[in-house]
Amino acid sequence: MTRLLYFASLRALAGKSEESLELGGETTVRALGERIGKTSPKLGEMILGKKVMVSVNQDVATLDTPVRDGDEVAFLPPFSGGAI
Amino acid sequence: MTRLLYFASLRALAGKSEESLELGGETTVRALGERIGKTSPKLGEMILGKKVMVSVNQDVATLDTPVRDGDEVAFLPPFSGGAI
Amino acid sequence: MSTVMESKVRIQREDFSVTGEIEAIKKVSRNIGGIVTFLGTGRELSKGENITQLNFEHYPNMAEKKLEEIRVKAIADFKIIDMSIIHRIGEIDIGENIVLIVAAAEHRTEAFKACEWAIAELKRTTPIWKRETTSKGEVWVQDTP
Amino acid sequence: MSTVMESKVRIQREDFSVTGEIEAIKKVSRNIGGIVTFLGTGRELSKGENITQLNFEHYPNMAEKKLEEIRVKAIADFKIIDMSIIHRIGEIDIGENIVLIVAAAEHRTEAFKACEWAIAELKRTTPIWKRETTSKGEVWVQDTP
Repeated sequence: MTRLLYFASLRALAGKSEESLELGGETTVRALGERIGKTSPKLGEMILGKKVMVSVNQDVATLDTPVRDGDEVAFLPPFSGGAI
Repeated sequence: MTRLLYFASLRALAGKSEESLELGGETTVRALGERIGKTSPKLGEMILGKKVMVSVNQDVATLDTPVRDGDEVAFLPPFSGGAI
Repeated sequence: MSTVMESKVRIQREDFSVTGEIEAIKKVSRNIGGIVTFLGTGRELSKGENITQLNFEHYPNMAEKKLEEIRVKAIADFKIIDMSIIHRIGEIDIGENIVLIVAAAEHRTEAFKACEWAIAELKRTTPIWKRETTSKGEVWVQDTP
Repeated sequence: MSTVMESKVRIQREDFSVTGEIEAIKKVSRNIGGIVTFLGTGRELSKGENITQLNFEHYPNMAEKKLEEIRVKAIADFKIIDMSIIHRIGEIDIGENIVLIVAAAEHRTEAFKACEWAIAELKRTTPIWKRETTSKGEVWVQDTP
């Protein structure tokens, strides 16, 4: 199982804050984005268009970063911490 | 009477922290420095050589600034406030 | 080096004490001569809108890891003695504390540089998000770095 | 504008509270988003000498007048909301607070600039003197600006 996390504004787009997926073998962030796009077209588009940052096991990832069973993949909209 | 104030390291040179002088009419910071130099040669030299700042009534003065009866003249070594 | 009671980077719901954090960092060295702090607080106005409340969310563990990276890099790059970084999450009212960065150094120039760099770096690299509540509703702020 | 309980520039023997001064300046406006503070503290080392105590002296009234000039100019030149400046005099031990400058602004960049300028200006223009006590005796520090 691979755990997917949606933060902040992406929660409304995904319709959930997290989910667990059965990957059936190694895949990539890109393939994951395509799969998400089937149920959430706008979110899939943002992932593939690099409008959101993706992390795999809390390290910043690219579309080519491999994703394996047991990984934690997070979709991160632009940060806005730090007050002003 | 004119009040003279000596601060910090100048106190030891003047041998006092303050004194009152009878000027006998208007004078200048320069003339005051010459007069002080008679009893405290090193201090007089520093005043005339602009090694110390002089204020008249708490405003920064030059050697030509007039000094009158009732004025407060202070001799200020280089500042060192503000911690580091 | 005294025992560290609490971590120097923290993300927490509760408020923090600026004096308390400064006193904690002072214990690190007797050679601290300048301490620069940045305190970010909730403003009422944002792009002309009147804000009634703020709400912060973070990615647990990853956010703390990023703050620690900022702290370590600031100490190394700016030759400061120590730094602490605290960010609050959850509901924040106008005027309340949001984020605190404390940079302690022998001299003030490095402390100013390190503190200013750290808050910019936090905004750029740390997965924390702000939601503003105005009369028009709630909106997640999408800051461009 | 709330009633000002105490002056925003002060020279005093007793210690001050950083949190207290920050909370006081927060009351000035609900639009403060960034507060930068500089806290100067007593260092153990100075030019290789081990310091055991510091002692500060000021020119009463003239020093306060200079601090107020710095405050007014900082607010005008850097477009900040407010500033407070507090300097202690008398005996100060290692690690103790000496001087505090608090700059409150809508945004952080101006607050950093104003605070850094103010401490440099204080050192340059304000009649305050520091005496250091080391194993070799007491010496008035003659800083070159």
